[in-house]
Amino acid sequence: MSEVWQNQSALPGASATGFARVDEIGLRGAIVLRGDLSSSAVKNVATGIGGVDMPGTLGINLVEERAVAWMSPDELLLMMPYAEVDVALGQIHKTLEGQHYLAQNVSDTRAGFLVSGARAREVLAKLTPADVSPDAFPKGVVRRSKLGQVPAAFWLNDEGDIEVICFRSVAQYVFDLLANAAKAGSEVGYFSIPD
Amino acid sequence: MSTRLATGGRLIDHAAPMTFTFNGKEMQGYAGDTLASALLANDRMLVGRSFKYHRPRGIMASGAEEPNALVGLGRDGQFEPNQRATTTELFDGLESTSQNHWPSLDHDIGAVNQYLGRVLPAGFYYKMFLYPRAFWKHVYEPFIRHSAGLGKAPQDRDADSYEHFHVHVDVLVIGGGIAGLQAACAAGRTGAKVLLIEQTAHWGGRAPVDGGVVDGISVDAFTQNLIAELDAMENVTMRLRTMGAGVYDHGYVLGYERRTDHAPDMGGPRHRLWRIRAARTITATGAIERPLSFSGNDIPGVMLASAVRDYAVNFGVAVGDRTLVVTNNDDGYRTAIALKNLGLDVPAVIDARPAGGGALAQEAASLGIRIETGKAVAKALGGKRITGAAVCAQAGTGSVDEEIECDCIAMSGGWSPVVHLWSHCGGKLIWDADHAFFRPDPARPPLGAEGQGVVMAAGSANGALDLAIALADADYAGRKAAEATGYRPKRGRPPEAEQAGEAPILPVWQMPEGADQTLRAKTWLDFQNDVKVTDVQLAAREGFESVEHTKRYTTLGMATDQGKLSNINGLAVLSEALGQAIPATGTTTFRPPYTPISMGAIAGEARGDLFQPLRRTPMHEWHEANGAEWEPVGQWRRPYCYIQGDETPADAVTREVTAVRQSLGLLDASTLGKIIVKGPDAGQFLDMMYTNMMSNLGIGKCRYGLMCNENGFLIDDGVVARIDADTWLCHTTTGGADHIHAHMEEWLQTEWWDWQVYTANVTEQWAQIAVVGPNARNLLEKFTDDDLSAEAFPFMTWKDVTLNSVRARVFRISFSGELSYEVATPAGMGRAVWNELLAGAEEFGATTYGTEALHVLRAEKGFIMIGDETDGTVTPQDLCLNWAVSKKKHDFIGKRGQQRSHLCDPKRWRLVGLQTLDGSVLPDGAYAATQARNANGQRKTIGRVTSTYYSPTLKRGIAMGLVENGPQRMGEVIDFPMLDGTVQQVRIVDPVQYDKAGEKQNV
Amino acid sequence: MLMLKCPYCGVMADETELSAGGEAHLKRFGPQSSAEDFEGYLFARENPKGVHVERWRHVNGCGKWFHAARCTLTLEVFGTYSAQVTAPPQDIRDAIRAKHPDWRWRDMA
Amino acid sequence: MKRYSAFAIAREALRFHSGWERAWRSPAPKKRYDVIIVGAGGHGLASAYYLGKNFGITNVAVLEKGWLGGGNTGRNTTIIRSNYLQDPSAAIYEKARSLYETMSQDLNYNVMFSPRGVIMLAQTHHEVRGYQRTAYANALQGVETQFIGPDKVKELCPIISLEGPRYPVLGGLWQPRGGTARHDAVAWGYARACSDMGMDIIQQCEVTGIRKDGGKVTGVDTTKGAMDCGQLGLVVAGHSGVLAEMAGFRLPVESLALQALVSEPVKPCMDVVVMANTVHGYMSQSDKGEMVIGGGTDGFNNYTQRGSFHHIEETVRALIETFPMISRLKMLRQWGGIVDMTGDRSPILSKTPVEGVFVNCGWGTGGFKSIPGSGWGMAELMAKGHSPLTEEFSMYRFREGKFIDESVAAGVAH
Repeated sequence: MSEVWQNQSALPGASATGFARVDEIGLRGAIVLRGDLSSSAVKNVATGIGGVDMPGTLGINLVEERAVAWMSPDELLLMMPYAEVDVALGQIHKTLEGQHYLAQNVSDTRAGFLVSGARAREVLAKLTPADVSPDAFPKGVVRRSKLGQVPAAFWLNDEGDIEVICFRSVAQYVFDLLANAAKAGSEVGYFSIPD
Repeated sequence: MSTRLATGGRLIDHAAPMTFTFNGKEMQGYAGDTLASALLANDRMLVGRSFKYHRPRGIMASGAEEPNALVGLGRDGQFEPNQRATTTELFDGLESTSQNHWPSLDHDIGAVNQYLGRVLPAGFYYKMFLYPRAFWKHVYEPFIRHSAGLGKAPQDRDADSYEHFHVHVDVLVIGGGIAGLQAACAAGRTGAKVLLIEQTAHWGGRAPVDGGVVDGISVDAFTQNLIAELDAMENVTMRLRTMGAGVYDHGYVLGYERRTDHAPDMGGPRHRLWRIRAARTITATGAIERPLSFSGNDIPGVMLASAVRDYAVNFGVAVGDRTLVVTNNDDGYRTAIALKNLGLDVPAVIDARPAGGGALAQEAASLGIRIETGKAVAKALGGKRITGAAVCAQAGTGSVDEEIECDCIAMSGGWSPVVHLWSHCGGKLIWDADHAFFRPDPARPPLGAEGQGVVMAAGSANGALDLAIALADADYAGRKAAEATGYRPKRGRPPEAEQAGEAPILPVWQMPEGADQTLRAKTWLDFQNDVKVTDVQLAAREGFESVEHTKRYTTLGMATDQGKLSNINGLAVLSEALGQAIPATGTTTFRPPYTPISMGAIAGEARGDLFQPLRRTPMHEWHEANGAEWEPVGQWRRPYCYIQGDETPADAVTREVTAVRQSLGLLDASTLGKIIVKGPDAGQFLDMMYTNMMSNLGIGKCRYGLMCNENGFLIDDGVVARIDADTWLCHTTTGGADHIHAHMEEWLQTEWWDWQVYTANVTEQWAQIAVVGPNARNLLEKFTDDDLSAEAFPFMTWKDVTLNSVRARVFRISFSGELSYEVATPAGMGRAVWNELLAGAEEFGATTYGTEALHVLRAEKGFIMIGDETDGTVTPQDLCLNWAVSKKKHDFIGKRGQQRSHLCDPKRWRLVGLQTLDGSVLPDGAYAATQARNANGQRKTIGRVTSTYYSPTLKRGIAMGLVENGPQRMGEVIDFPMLDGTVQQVRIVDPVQYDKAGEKQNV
Repeated sequence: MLMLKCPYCGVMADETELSAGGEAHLKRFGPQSSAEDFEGYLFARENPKGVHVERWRHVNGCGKWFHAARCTLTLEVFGTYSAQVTAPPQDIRDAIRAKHPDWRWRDMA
Repeated sequence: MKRYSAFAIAREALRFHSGWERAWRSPAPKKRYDVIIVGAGGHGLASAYYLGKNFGITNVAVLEKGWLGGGNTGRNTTIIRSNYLQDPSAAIYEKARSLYETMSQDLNYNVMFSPRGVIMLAQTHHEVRGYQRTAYANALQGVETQFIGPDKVKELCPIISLEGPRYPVLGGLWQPRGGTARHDAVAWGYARACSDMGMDIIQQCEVTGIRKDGGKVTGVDTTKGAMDCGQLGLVVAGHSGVLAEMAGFRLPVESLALQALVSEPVKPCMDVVVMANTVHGYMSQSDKGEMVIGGGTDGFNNYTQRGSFHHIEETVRALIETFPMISRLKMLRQWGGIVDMTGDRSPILSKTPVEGVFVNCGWGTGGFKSIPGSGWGMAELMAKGHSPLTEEFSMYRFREGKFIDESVAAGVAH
């Protein structure tokens, strides 16, 4: 038999630089967890795996490669290193056994991009109807909306450092959108740059 | 003649000359010029031809309301027709050409139309060209079309790019004149998030031209202060060259930013469409001067008085050496005074008001300007440019007192507030008789989501023509708007301006009052569309009494300026003709955009590769690199077949089908939908979703299922696998993935919300590869030690298999009738697994195959395909799939629908196989028909083809179709009329035409 | 261009983030129902030139279905609320009746 | 009625057109009419016209709450075609198209019917099969269409981009005698002819109530007083639901916004009508030179006659992809109409639960092209109680599940 087969993210190493940078973030573990978000068991297993506090409505809490994001009243997205997903899933099944819940590995379902630069917000504002101004879209908020013609979600890792996720099949489209919107010479100069 | 003054021109830079061309002729202008001011500086009075009569046309205005000066700009991929010279900023190397004439602007054959004017009245099209019938298409219409249109149509693909930008603000201020600036300041001072947009390249609007004193300083200095203050506010954004294009529901406003029109080499997007959500919008869009209606008011050299003033003050251009001013209000005097102060000759001011004007009139008189009150222009003299004016009494019928020589007539018919944006979204107007204009009715504003008024008008756009009142009005609007969005305005007085003591306007809709037919027939209302006073009067006489009727019948206000100059004058003439007051007549509907915006800007970035998302499977690049002939399926692209060497697609399909039947083929099935359904009530839920039973499906087993809508018609099908006690995996069609998932969620959220079920669409988590053919097992066994034998892994089951250390979920199902496995691995692994399986498959002479081979394979087996055998009107029973429709279940989605009389009609068309007697391939879409005809004379049809292919396996055409109670007519031969008049004889046969026993898939 | 507040995630959603789902609070009629009831369920629709109670899905967002009361003539929105109720809650009815005192909806009191 | 002709124009020119008479009278309402038609749009006026012309019924009033032809008749994209798939649709739309051929002469009013030809582009294999199916159906229905290849498409419409790149043009369904007409003129021409037959067209007259006696209609209340009638025809498109409620029954109809737009006029560059259903847009060039553009309907019930901008955006995007040269043209004006959509997107021409009340509605996006056929069938239905043209369009078909679904062919029907 041949050697170990290689796993790939949607657009390995894809990167573009304009007035902002766009980089594909590579493989990352992700689990969709649906259940009663008010139940302590769900909270515990989610925060345990995420290594962060339970986020509120529209919230996301991150630390390094881990995060817990609120996706809907009965859905969380847990993020972690790619290799840790199976263990995490096992943990969930063990903890929530007998409860009504759904947990699926969705690590390969999505593609992720980092939009970085002082004017990163402008790149998004060209493509989404969501309000991405500093007061409406601060750190700690995850916004699910549209980017161009496809659904996407985005949040701030830090000011000037926005993470965007979309479905894997449209990774190229979304990358092209972001790269095009970030082209040098198309700055809008709308959002005041924090100093 | 029209010339550039040695000095002056507040907007131009005498130190920065620029070269441009008009109709190929090189001309000079300055930075800061508009194309219009530069043309005038070069004494170019005749700039175009009118739409209908091809009359000579000159520049009439200095802004967005210009009806005449439309030019073609640029060339090739950057050519743009119908651009207004008055809103085109000059740049070095600008190329412009005039429009709508042949052979040349100065000598235009079409100009004969103006002598036919009499036989081309309003609506003449409707009364002429009636006979003979054939002539309309072949003679009349081609002639009319040829003379129609203004600019040339672009030929090439647009060389520029465009984009959108979404913003959410508290207060949007549209218009950067003094009112807009003041309103934005008042709002900005409260801390509200403010966006201020101005369509021109300059702040301040008319005020600096018209002059005045505010808070003790010149209005010019005052506006500079406002701009400086706004600039310093963090919470305020200011954008020039950005027009408020349209106001839509729920506070949605479009801003049209012309980024590079004035600097084509600047790079970046040409236009940017701002998509603004504003809690409150202030329209400080100013006012537009009205022309006066006198004979010959369309001759080049007749211009709005304010425009004459603008060209002199802003651009240092004297439109004429001798400018006659004709007015019915005080504002006209401002032009006379401005020109006089620049040392230009003003032979007289013709003031229609018997009592004449106020303070400004006195100032003019003191400058030694001759003033004639109670007078009118009976007739403007000249052809391609003004040579003089015949003056008469306004009260009379036009008997001429004297002729005054002049080369420019500056006319002022009063002002109309720009109410377009206020009106786009339902804002209502009131007629202000004192000022003779419509202005926004503050009591009936456009309403927002909470039923509150969300738009306010400010300044002259609100009818406040006087500087002092306009400033107070704007200040109030700014504060109110901010307050409404939750900010607290500080107290403080609005700026104070000296009020000019103006005498009231005298509405003059016809000059002179009693003008006779010959004069009225040469009095223009709509300069671009050639609508005259007599046309409107004729429309009224013929019963086109609604303003909308008159507009459509005469084309008044339907030109590219959308009647900015003509509407009110036309309205007044119509009202007079109908003997009713102007408000009783009402206005036509104002529709977006305020001035035309580029289609490119509307589409934004969505062009070329970004036109629509293209969904790609993990193996997409491989297909592309290996001869895939693509077939769009929704937003996916799937390989239709793979072309090798000089194969035709048909050859390729034949090769692919044969390989699968004889040995082995691989198909990228990743696009198939995969939905996880989990929970204590999941089985019960799936029993409602599918027509057949799913709750009793054994763990580890697979079952083919059908889904219907409530109408009972088939919408999707696929294999369902039981994963564990409370988890099912539902496969859908490629197109179905998203909407079937949505369909499930809809029922769960809105009907059975008490059922304990969760779903997840995991379609994109998995790459799925169909390994199909007699050697399928042999191939997989090369990669695993797991037991894949028929006993350990029977047909219609699934199991987790380790393929070279990769955990794969393998379904033993078949859509081809062959031994077949569908191998699902995490999407990220898909490409690697695909490559390795292909490498391993070489020894079996395997091939990859596409959707067409897939279709042929399933058709040979009589398997139905959603979208081919179904079209939204077909039931499972029609397809003889009753075995998959549970009789036991008391309910499922579609069950009740299928009980309706028409759906259980025994005469329904049902699925059969079709075989042409000569073995040829039946054409797609063909119908079977009898000789009978229905009451409407249509041939009676009794069936149709749903799928038809050449079968490489059977070496003949095979087809499936729906035939009137077909299953009872096996062996019967029916007629399929062909389009060439021949008839195909076709035998009704069993849909399954290959391996009826189904042995091959069971080995 | 409508903007509706999703009652589940609180987002003021742009029309392009939503999908419309037609009349709200329809009662489903199944296999045992009469021809009239079934036809009514599938096809008879309130189509008022006035306040309309309707379904929306926050499709490009939290994915939840919700209800809205909206005037089809002014596009005024009287509120959005849970999809898991069979009639508009009292506060929504009050908001509507404040503006349209004699508003009625099918046989709903 | 003074007949219109080039000679009449020349004659009138000599006296400054002082001799033209009113195109239609504006009479005061009578106490009673044999037939009252509510709605003086194209469909209402055509229904009245054929009642008079084909059945001699001229004691007719056509009531209009606004101004005649002011609804969808004056707001559509003026496309005329009959290349429908289902027999009942093909029958009524082809009847309409054939009547358009002679309408100008029939009405002595130039409605500028221009049979320039209509192409429906096929941009996926599925669409190709769909339109081939339509071509076969049309052949048996007596509708002249043919499926043409990309080269012929390009020859007929040089400004089109065949390559796509997203959706290459694989062919198209070509109806050579489809085309356009001047929409206002259709309403004006019918109105003039109806008025000439002695019918009363009463504008600014809104129906406020419908009078019944034992399940039979007896008259209407209006803002211009009450009028008795023997029969009542409701032909009010988007407002059908409102009128039906007055009559006491409910229609399977929802009112949605449908938008359209025109570009600034340019010299002729497109001689045919092109519809691209895969990308949802269609375009033709008016005799004035404007590119006339339309797309799909908005998604929610709406009586504002305004639409949402993103639908305009989607339509323009689609057409730039199909006709790259329009990118540098400018949108002059956008507007919206209220279309009435039924459960199967096909119209209703039908008797109703109220005796004497007939309804003609649900034309959705297909209203203009069907006007004469709709009027012809409606008149026959009202005069004789049945009409082969309208038979299948009964409002009771939904109960039986007997739909007339055109969406099955391909994409949206416009």
